[in-house]
Amino acid sequence: MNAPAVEVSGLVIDVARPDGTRKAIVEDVSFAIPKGEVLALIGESGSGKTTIALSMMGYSRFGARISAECIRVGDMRIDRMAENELPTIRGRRISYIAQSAAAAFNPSRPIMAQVIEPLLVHRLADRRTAEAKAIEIFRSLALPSPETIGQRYPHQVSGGQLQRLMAAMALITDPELVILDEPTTALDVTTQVEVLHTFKSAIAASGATAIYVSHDLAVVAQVADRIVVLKNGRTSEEGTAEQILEAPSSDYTKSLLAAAHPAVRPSADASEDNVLTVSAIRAGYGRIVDGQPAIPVLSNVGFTLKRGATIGVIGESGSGKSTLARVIAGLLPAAGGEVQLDGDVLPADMADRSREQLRRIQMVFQNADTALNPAHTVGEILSRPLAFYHGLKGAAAAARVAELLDIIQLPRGLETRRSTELSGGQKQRINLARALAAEPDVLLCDEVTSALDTVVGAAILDLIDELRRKLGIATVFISHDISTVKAFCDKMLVLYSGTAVELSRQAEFAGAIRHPYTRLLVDSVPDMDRSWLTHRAAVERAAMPGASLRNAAGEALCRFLPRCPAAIAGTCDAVPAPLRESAGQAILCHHTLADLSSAASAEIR
Amino acid sequence: GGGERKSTPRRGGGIRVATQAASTADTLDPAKGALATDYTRHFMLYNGLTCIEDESLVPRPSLAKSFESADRITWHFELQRGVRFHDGSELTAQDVVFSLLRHKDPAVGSKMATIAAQFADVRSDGRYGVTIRLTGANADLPTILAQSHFLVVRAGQNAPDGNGTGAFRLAEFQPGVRTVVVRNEEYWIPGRPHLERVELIAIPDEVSRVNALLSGDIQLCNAVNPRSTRRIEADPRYATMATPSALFTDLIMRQDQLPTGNPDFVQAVKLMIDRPLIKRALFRNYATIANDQPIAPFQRYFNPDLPQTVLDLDKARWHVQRAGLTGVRMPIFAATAAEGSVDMASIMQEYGSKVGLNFAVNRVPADGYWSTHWMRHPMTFGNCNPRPTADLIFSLFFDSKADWNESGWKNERFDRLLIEARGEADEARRGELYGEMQRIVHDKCGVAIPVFINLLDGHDRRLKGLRPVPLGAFMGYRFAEYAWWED
Amino acid sequence: MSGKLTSFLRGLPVSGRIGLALVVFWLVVALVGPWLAPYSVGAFVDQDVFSGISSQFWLGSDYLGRDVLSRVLWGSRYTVFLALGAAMIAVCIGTSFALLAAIRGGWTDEVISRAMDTFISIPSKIFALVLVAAFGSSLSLLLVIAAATYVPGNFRIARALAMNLVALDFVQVARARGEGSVHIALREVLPNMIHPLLADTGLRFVFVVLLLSGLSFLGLGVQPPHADLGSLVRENISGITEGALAIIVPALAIATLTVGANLLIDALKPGGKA
Amino acid sequence: MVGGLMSAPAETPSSMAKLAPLIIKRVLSSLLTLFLVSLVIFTVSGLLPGDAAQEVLGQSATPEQVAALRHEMGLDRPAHLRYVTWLGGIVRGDPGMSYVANMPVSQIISDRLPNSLTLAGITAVISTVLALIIGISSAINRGGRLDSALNVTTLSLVAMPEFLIATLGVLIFSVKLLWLPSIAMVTPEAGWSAMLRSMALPVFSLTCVVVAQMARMTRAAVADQLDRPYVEMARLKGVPFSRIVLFHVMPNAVGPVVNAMALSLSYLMGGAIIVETIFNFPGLASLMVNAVTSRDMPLLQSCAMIFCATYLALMLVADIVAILANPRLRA
Ligand SMILES: Nc1ncnc2c1ncn2[C@@H]1O[C@H](COP(=O)(O)OP(=O)(O)OP(=O)(O)O)[C@@H](O)[C@H]1O
Ligand SMILES: Nc1ncnc2c1ncn2[C@@H]1O[C@H](COP(=O)(O)OP(=O)(O)OP(=O)(O)O)[C@@H](O)[C@H]1O
Ligand SMILES: [Mg+2]
Ligand SMILES: [Mg+2]
Ligand code: NI
Repeated sequence: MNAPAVEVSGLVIDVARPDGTRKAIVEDVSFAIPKGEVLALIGESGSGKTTIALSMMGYSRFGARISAECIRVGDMRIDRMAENELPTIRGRRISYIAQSAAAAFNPSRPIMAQVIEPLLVHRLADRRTAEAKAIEIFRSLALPSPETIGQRYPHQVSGGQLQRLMAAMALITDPELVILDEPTTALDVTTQVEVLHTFKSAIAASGATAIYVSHDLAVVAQVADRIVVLKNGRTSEEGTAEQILEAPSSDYTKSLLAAAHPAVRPSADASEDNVLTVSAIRAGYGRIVDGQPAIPVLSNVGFTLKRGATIGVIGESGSGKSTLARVIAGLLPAAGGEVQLDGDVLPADMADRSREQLRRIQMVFQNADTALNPAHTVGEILSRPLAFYHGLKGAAAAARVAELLDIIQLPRGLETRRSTELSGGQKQRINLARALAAEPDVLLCDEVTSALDTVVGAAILDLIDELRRKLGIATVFISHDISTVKAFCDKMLVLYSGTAVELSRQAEFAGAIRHPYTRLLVDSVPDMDRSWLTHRAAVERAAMPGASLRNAAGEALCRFLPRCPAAIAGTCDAVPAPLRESAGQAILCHHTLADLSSAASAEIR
Repeated sequence: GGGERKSTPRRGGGIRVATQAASTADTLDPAKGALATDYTRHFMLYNGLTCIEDESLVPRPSLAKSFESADRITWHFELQRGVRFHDGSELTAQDVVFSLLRHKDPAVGSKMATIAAQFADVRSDGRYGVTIRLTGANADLPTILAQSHFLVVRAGQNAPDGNGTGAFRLAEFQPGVRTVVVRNEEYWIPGRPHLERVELIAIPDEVSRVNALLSGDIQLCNAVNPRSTRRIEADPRYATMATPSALFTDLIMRQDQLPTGNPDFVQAVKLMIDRPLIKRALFRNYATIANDQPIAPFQRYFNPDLPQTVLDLDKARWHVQRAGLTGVRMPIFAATAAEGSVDMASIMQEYGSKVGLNFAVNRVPADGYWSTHWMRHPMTFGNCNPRPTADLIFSLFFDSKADWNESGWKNERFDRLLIEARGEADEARRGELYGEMQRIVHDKCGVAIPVFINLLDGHDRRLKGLRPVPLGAFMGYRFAEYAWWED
Repeated sequence: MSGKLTSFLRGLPVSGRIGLALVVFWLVVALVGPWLAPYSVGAFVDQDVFSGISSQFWLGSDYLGRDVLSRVLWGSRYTVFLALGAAMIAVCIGTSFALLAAIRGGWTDEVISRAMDTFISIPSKIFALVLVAAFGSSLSLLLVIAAATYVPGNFRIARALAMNLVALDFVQVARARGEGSVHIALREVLPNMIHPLLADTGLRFVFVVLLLSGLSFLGLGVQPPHADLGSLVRENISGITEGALAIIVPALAIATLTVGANLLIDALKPGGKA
Repeated sequence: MVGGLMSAPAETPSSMAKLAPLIIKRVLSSLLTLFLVSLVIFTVSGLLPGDAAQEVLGQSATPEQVAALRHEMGLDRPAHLRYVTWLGGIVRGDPGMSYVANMPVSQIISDRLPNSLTLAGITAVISTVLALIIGISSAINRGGRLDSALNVTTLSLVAMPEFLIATLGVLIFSVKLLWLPSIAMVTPEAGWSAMLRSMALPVFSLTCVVVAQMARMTRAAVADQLDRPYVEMARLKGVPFSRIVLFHVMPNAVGPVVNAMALSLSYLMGGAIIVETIFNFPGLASLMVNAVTSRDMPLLQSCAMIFCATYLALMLVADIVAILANPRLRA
């Protein structure tokens, strides 16, 4: 009955190429959003999502040119506005929430000044009223200490909070249209849920129309009313959320949906002997005094790994996953505990390890961009370990490099390229191949797929899986993506704040018995189910926020205590948690294993 | 030049004068004076027993109202009466005796220590009489005493502070920065000086110095580069004053080292100097061609009969070949401390290559040049300021035993003639002796003197009363007593 | 190779190409100039001084009547090669220390940094005066002075670059592989600093040219009758009011050389094209 | 000066407390550097031919005089003893007597230091303002015509030997136009206006020397910040561009800008030798050259220490400004 709040038709965005011709990065995109609804733009990286979203504000990056039959927001014809008119609507009637709040906030100004800036520059309020309004919004977004949080600087609040603060900045002018550009991608799953929830209710409360940009279908499922699927700057499919998620018509949408549900891989037939034994590791950063580093991270972490087996290490950001990998690789000498390779204790510091020992443990770094030396060609990168560990030179090395490229399924012609000339997926493969070139016994994979698109990431996972089965390499697989780990690993190690709260075999992990933190993690992974978020939101409740982590005797208590929904007052905050063990599962908790099964824990709640 | 138009002295006016060098070593002690700035300052503040006032270079009485000697060994000076120091005390023989004897104390660091060694005895002779007994006869004592170093300071002042009998009183003294003096109202010579105030600064950079003159920031400066005269003369408000002087920069060939000790080498070098070129290119003709001996044509005792050495490359080459030195590589040390020496060295190098000598110019820093390079290598440049008498120049620089016998030559005949001329009363005979000495130096000595360099002062035309005195810039550094300002 | 060159040229903005042309021009002049000089560098060929353009003296004559063209041809050789040599030496030494400091860290870093602070805080021209007074002026000493003056500056920049690089994962990879410090410095870190270092070398080159001209003002420099471009300007400065070619030509030479180098550097900088 | 551009809120005492350890550490390491400087200067000057006694007596020195003066100056004592005595004096705050000028070094320096500081100070203020204006305007016009024009201007300034700039300045402003004095006559009795007039040309020359480099650094730092996401965010909030530059970009660019400026400005004290010579400016650089040529060790050493201390102080200030401007470092 009403005209849609936002209407776009025939949107074309093109950039000038160096030779003067123009190349379209968005072609002929049209959509309309009824008032108060949320439209999701989804597609792989580089498909033009951000570009389209920004064009709603008449803004384009890197000199791209926007042309359209119509871009209408409310009563404003964005496509007909003059360049000097546009700033008057930006941040006032249309506002933007960027992907990374950490980057989008000015690091050297207090948060409050930035949040109320839209009100001030558009002269909608004086400073006092503006601040009062901001505090109001902070409170409604469930930010802690709303009165004072504005005085802090961006680095003084957590990522999730910052993302919410940016929402406050966007909503403070009561805009008609809010653009959210992957607002939760940079967040941990647990935080993502909170933020998604607040966003959803805030948008609903303000009655604004919204455009939500994401590449994660499960997330989109929770917030969107309508979905536009983009591929290479063109609309691949458009429709209501139900229609796209339940009955996708394009193959591309189908592949996206498939990647969201990784298939469970069969466990490898691991041999009996432990190739890697990690026991009671204590490690951290800074100078080590009395066996205790200045910034302690890991405490008493251990596991064993059989030849050809995979252990998944999960936990949220900062839980010490990378630190564990660095300790095993010797990059960070542990302050206590030991690492054994085939029963031999390895020196803590890699400088003391023999070349052979170094060779047998190889680490694949999280970020392929920085792990590959941009000055070297692929050939050089791959042949260095060959020469260094195996003394291979000349033709033999070249042959082996070619072989390695075959293994990682890249064309041989790639040898002469530099890493800057490779795509993200290709880089990660080279990164992997370099580790393989050493012919290691243990492969440490630190979030090797996190920076990649789901589809590309899945291919890398397949590759690693195949390799470990073929070559019998034991793998330590670090990830914060619990669904991947669940599907991929024989064993799981769950880290919370540097302690191993749970160590389970795949079968047990898939079962019902879980540490409360593991449960939180698993439950935080969004489902395709559109009502998931609504149900999920009720769960998030901490029992003892601000609880101390040491008891009166100075013993370390369960670190998860302040956030634990199942904490037992008088026990958890007084006695260190005991280790509950059964075959194939070890959990650090006061509850018995039986209590921790999902049926029982429902009661605990 | 200064006073073409007739103008009478008048009182008043203050001027700023710039010399080419100043440093923290600037001093108020006449004995230590080392630079034009020092000499100028000292002549404003102090008086000497005698003074030289004009181009005749004849010593006139100053603090001594008369002087006499029968044998040129014992000299008697009668002092002016009623002369007062700036602090009011009266000048007596005591002060003179003190001032002269200081030079013999090594701790004072007098620049005239070697000259003062001639003073066998200095005694006061009553309140206003001084008797000086020399170690040997010297007819030039009054001239010697006219130099700034022998200016008279107050008795007992080991570190003189400007308290003299001079025409100006010290108002401000900042070593290396500036000296300000104001007119001494009670000056003992009536009617002098004319200027109310003189500020003495130093602008080491020649271009800046001339710019300062042309922009009216200073009214008088010395050491104008001959190349700048065109600029100055182009402006009707400014003028240059050229003072022909016996200043020279000489090429030293050490006789006690090889190959410079080889007479053929010396001859060759003297023959390959293009004196007209040096005069024209280096000094823009503000120079007088010299003949490898230190007495300039306009000086007393100049010997006009000596044949002028001229550029003769064939003969030079012949000498080089005879000495067997063809192709030999020789460094020539030059520094800006010896005026024009760097360019002269370049010229030597250019002509050397034509006669088979491979000279390499070795320009070294000006500081430390005199103590570390000068006379220390086979070929260096020296620089000799004008001296008031032939005896002084010969005995300081050419006597075999002189500290500054630059080339290290030894000529007994020359030494004997020098002593003889010093005590000779008969002027004609004396002239002959000096003539002979010039010939010996010209023929035999290891120094080549290409030209005598004119001193060039630049001044505001309103500054009157300047005239050249061949002893140095600024009328032999004594302009302040005579000059006046006419607006 | 030639393909690379053309693509490099194509990638340069106009200003970069102008810069490159100027730099190449002066490099060529420095290389072959002295053979083209019509007169010997110390020859007193003109009766007049500061004369203007004539068929005999294409760029006039200097304050002593020497041929300006010949002197500039020689002078550019001194300036270009001294500056180039000094800049390269400074960058090599500064970068070596920077790599050492960045890779070793801790005390090594502290000591080297303090030593560099020491050198950077002594005014370079005065330092030069002292050294020349102590050792006498020679080409090699000039080279050493100019190089020493710019070592600390290069060190600061190279150290900052190296510190950033050392923290990167690929260096950790090399460490985890068991590589020695030398390999890490030369093969892993250095190649990634080449571009900014080249830009820095260029900048140092410009600075050295200017330092040399400053030193010539203080009377330190190439031994006469030879002269670097700065000395040529300086020795002819009394001709400045007459607008003598003897001063304009070498000044122009310095200007085009330094501007050219700067334009080239700017173009080489990543983002300089924007 | 630079601080004025910061929009960071007033300092809380806690951030001052955070700075204290930094300052202490820097002061300690500065003392070490100063010590190194004195050692280097002493060693290098030990290599100089001749000594103060010879230089004072000059061409006409006799060996006895040299020996006497040497003894009086204490030059006949071993070098390390002289160094230790001098260092001891410095620690007690007394740099000793000048060998040459017969005056305490402290007095000579106190006559000249204010001159140098004034010259450097005025130049610093002017060139910083200019550099900021030029740098910021070209950064925000990146690639535009103004940018190219400013680029060419700064480049031409860089390309001119400073003695040429100074000489041309004198020829035009004092000799031709007679507007300004050609030499700096900084006398105590001169009034402010005379003082400023006589400083005009030296300041002009020095500004030309340092401004180009500073402007280029500013441009680079500002341009770097302009590419940051927070700038885009601010534009998407509708913040006017001038406000973005002043309140968003500058606080973040201040760190590198101040660092570059400190490096350039440290040149103004010791590097001003040519300008001091041309304008006959009684500053510290020419004093130090004087000390070199007259082999006046106590004076030379003290000048070197002052230059070094200036450099270190500027660096410290730069670091402090960078810290104050950056809340991350402040915490
Ligand atoms: N600096 C640039 N110059 C020209 N084209 C660019 C530039 N940066 C990005 N592009 C192109 O613009 C297109 C759209 O980019 P956009 O940022 O809108 O993608 P996106 O879908 O938001 O990706 P992501 O998920 O990675 O944020 C891409 O094809 C990309 O290649
Ligand atoms: N170099 C370091 N110095 C001091 N602390 C560090 C350092 N590196 C990491 N930390 C701290 O150690 C803790 C664990 O870091 P780690 O990198 O192991 O986490 P992670 O689990 O890998 O997180 P992410 O998922 O973000 O990669 C964090 O709190 C982090 O702040
Ligand atoms: Mg995007
Ligand atoms: Mg990590
Ligand atoms: Ni518990």
